[in-house]
Amino acid sequence: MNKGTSLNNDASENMRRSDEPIWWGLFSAGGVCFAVFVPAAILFIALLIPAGIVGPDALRFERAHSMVFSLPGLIFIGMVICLPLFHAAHRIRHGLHDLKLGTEHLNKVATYGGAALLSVLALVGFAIGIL
Amino acid sequence: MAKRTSYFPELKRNWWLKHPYFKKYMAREATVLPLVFFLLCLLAGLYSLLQGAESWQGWLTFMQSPLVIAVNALAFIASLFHAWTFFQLFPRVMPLRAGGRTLPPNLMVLGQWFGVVVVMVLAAWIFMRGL
Amino acid sequence: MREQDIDIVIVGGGGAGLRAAIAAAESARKEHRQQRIMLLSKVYPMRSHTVSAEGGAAAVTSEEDSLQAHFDDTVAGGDWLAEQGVVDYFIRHAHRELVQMERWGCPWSRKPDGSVQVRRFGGMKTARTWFAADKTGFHMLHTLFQTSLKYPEIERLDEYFVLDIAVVAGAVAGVIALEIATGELILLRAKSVILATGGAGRLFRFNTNAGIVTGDGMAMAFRHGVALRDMEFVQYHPTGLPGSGVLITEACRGEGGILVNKDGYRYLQDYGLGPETLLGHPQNKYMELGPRDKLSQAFWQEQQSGRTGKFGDSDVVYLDLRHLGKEYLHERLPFICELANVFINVDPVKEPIPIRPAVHYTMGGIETDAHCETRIKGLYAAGECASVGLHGANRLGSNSLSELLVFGRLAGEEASQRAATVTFADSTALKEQAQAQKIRIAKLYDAEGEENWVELKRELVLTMETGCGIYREVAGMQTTLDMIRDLQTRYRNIRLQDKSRAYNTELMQCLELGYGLDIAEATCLGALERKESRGAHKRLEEDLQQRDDVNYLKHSQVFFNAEGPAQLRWQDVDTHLSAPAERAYGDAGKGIKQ
Amino acid sequence: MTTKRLSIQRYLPEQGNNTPYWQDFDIPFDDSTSVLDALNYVKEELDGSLSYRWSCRMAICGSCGVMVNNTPKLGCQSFLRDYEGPVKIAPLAHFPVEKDLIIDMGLFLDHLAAVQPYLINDSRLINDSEEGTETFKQTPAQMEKYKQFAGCINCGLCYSACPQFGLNPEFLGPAALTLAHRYNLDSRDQGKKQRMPQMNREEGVWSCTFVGFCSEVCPKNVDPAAAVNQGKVESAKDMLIGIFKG
Ligand SMILES: Cc1cc2nc3c(=O)[nH]c(=O)nc-3n(C[C@H](O)[C@H](O)[C@H](O)COP(=O)(O)OP(=O)(O)OC[C@H]3O[C@@H](n4cnc5c(N)ncnc54)[C@H](O)[C@@H]3O)c2cc1C
Ligand code: SF4
Ligand code: F3S
Ligand code: FES
Repeated sequence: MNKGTSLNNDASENMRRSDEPIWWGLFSAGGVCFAVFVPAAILFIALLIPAGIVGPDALRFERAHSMVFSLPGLIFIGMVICLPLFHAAHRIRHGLHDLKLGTEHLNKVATYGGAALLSVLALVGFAIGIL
Repeated sequence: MAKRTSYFPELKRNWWLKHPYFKKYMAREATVLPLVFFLLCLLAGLYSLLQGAESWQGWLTFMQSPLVIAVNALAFIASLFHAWTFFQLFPRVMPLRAGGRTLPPNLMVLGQWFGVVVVMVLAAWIFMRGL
Repeated sequence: MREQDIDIVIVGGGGAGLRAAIAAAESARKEHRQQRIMLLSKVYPMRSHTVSAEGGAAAVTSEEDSLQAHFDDTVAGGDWLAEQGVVDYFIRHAHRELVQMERWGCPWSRKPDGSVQVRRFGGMKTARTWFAADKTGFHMLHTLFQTSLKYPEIERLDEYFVLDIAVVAGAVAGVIALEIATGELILLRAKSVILATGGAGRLFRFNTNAGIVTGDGMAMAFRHGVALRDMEFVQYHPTGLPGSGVLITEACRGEGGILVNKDGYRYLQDYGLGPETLLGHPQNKYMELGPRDKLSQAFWQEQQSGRTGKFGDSDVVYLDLRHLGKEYLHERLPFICELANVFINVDPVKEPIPIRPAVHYTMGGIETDAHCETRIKGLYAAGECASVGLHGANRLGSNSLSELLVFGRLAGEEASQRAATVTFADSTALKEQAQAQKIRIAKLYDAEGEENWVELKRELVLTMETGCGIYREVAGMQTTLDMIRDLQTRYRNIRLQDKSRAYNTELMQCLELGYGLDIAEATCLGALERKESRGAHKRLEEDLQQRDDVNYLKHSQVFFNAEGPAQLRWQDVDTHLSAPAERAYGDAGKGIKQ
Repeated sequence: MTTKRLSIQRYLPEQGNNTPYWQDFDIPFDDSTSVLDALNYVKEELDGSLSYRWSCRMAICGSCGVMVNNTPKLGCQSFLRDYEGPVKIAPLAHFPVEKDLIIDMGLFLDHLAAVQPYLINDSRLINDSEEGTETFKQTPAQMEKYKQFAGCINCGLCYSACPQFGLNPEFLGPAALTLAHRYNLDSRDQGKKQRMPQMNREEGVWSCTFVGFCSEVCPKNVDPAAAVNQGKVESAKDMLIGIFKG
């Protein structure tokens, strides 16, 4: 029987606020970076320079060192490594759900945990370098 | 009430193979897989940079191996595909309004691509400066 | 059989039913009454036919307009067969109801300053039709449905097919319904019952109505002795799409669309609606903005003279909107553009739309008094199924959406009031009537006859179209009446192919056909006996082409007769506010007080 | 007249068929024959037991949704002329099938009702008095903001298109969330605060992964995907505000 009454709108258990806005915020920021900054990063760092199309000196040790361990370097790490990591984690987590793999909780810990771990690694690396 | 017999097929894990639209969706979600590879490359680079010139050289050589270039090329394509899909979503998620009218979505998409190009040019300038 | 006690039962989830339900709930709240309100509908409420209404809803709104003017238009539009006290009540309450709709969120189209916009409509002196683009009914129905969700006291039984009302000692006692999902019957004992089951346009082959508009409620009341009143007045809408009958709203003409025949000539000027108005300057009550009956009759004349074009097998004339321009069309008439594109592959921006008249509205219906109550105590009717007496011999476009609100509300309030003062009827008498329904359904399932409902339905809609069409003459009507009676006999010998209980849509259609046959008889009988031409009822016989106030300024009332043919009586019309005068449009109507 | 083969998924549990099966029919058709016309032909000429819903046959009542070749469509608005080869017709996906092409819409309606889809405004109901017949003011620009989202006919096609609803029927789904957003955007409404808790849930806006197919199949161009995802922005804002307010 269909009743026209609305569902229970109390702040009961099933009305719990999702923590998703946090992950979605990181996902979106990471998505923008993935779309805007990452293509250029891949193009130069992983394609043109290794393939020798752009001068082999572009990533000389000293040059790379000074470029990375600097304020712009930190920004680079944030925008091209950390945020995209969370973007990827979010999509992988939902992808696992889409493929009905794992459990909600486990997937969350694994993906966001992984992204957090790698981000910390990157930042620690940066810290070591700059000191 | 008489018992109602209904048939409720559960969605199978391979649901996304059943419609071209869903395949495209999965492709979009999968763009993060090569991205993760590229991000791991960067992390490896960061740590080899910390370990000195020799190890850095080793990383550069690693980046030159054809397989790595191939996967990163995939990552590059993935990043552009991602950008293409992501830019279309943006005006729908955050429609910008000016003078009582919503800004035409195409204009916003175009603006975002313009951003990508600017970043490319900027990257070219950074990497090739003084070469 | 499940049984429940419900104070107020509302049959029908269209505009009238929903408005009644909300009014009943409001009314009960105000008076601190604990009442159970149950709305039953054979489709989910938002699927009801009100959803298809396009053009708009009328109410006196602007400074230049007056209640008197709306009154005069409605009475003249109905060719003086409207109950004038009822019309008076209606015009006084219409505006309030439309404002109420706005307050519930209905997205009426607006002027730049944020106030509500009105548009022109046929037969109305001034622009007074509120609209929500060209999906007025859609927005109204969804607003009402969604608003009804706010009231926990409104319970619903969606997809329940009401089979009959129960009457004990001259008062309504409940309803018996079939749960479509299971095929089970349910008996609702009730203190008040409101019928809001919509019109009966599906009696005709070519119509603008949804498949569910089969007049069930009319037949139920009819079988219990309530008169069906003024059933001979069936409105043909001049602009339906050929083939499907899908409606192209009158608002097209309100916005300035013109009608031309196959030679590109604006033929309406030859039918007392001229002189020709300037392109892009529509003028109320002239040419294309004449009333629907006149326009449909003009089509028929053109067709007889061979000046109509062809679209597929249909004779058509053309509705030209091109001069309005793409932008305006897409803003004001987006749905029309979509419909023409999808259904006949015509882009109104570039080509004229081929159209032809189609049955659209049932002016007559369940006879009620001015308070929506029928001659069965506690049984109310509102909306298109009712004949409260508003439309007379011809309804003006955009009056009926307002009617749903004004009289839906009144019925709801009255029903709530009554439910507070009476007790439930004795349930043994009720159970007997419920049992009779059970047997009726069981018989249908078991019947091994050789008739098939599809065949009967086809014959019915065809004969109604030929016999009771835009123009009528005695021989045709007599043939149709005989045919209907023959069909009624054959109906008793029907057989179902689908024997399942759950979602037996074939059973549903069979039942609807059964109801339809009764109403068809009333319609045809009324038409046959009304030996004059008035409003939508147009006789072809030489001596019957004029209105005859001496003999027929009267409502027809048709009564059911279980033993034999239905009976017709005549009833006086309330004309205490405006004496019958000539009904004229175009320049001819200029000097006349209307 | 040429004919077309229609494969219709039948489900007749009362006849002892507890799983659906396919049945073929050959239908005469021309340029104007819709899928709904074809179903009506089957019912009237070939097999009276075929069950499906329909009413307005003009794409506005929302009752005739079916899967046509695996894509959710309104039967009355899809034409046989547009399909090459045989046409496969099945009940809308992701809903329990009751009989043939008829699905159980109950959950859909519950979801709609859950978001309080009506105007919430403190100002006194004019229902109470004869006077005070004033409308709210709303400029065309203010209306423009929600107008598109108010065009939903509750056909449910978007639910059949949305794999997230398929995976989790608790997900409020595109149409319900669109309706919530429609009222939140209405300049006359003050009920956003009451609606947000539903949207903030995991099964509110947050189950959507922007598959976007919902908008692709929507027969009324409502763009539910946009509404749901704008709802995410609102929900995120709501969380931030909650944090600042403590
Ligand atoms: C295409 C079209 C356009 C129109 N445009 C306009 C316009 O612009 N302006 C205007 O003023 N008017 C217009 N009209 C007329 C107006 O829309 C109708 O008169 C009005 O909507 C009827 O509303 P209702 O509530 O009486 O009935 P409906 O909306 O038809 O509702 C009837 C209800 O009764 C239920 N019902 C019926 N039988 C049973 C049963 N046996 N058991 C259970 N439930 C049952 C149905 O399920 C339904 O819910 C238009 C009509 C059409 C056809
Ligand atoms: S949003 Fe579109 S597809 Fe979904 S129910 Fe509404 S009209 Fe149908
Ligand atoms: S398809 Fe589903 S996942 Fe979101 S964008 Fe539409 S609701
Ligand atoms: S029959 Fe109403 S939408 Fe198709």
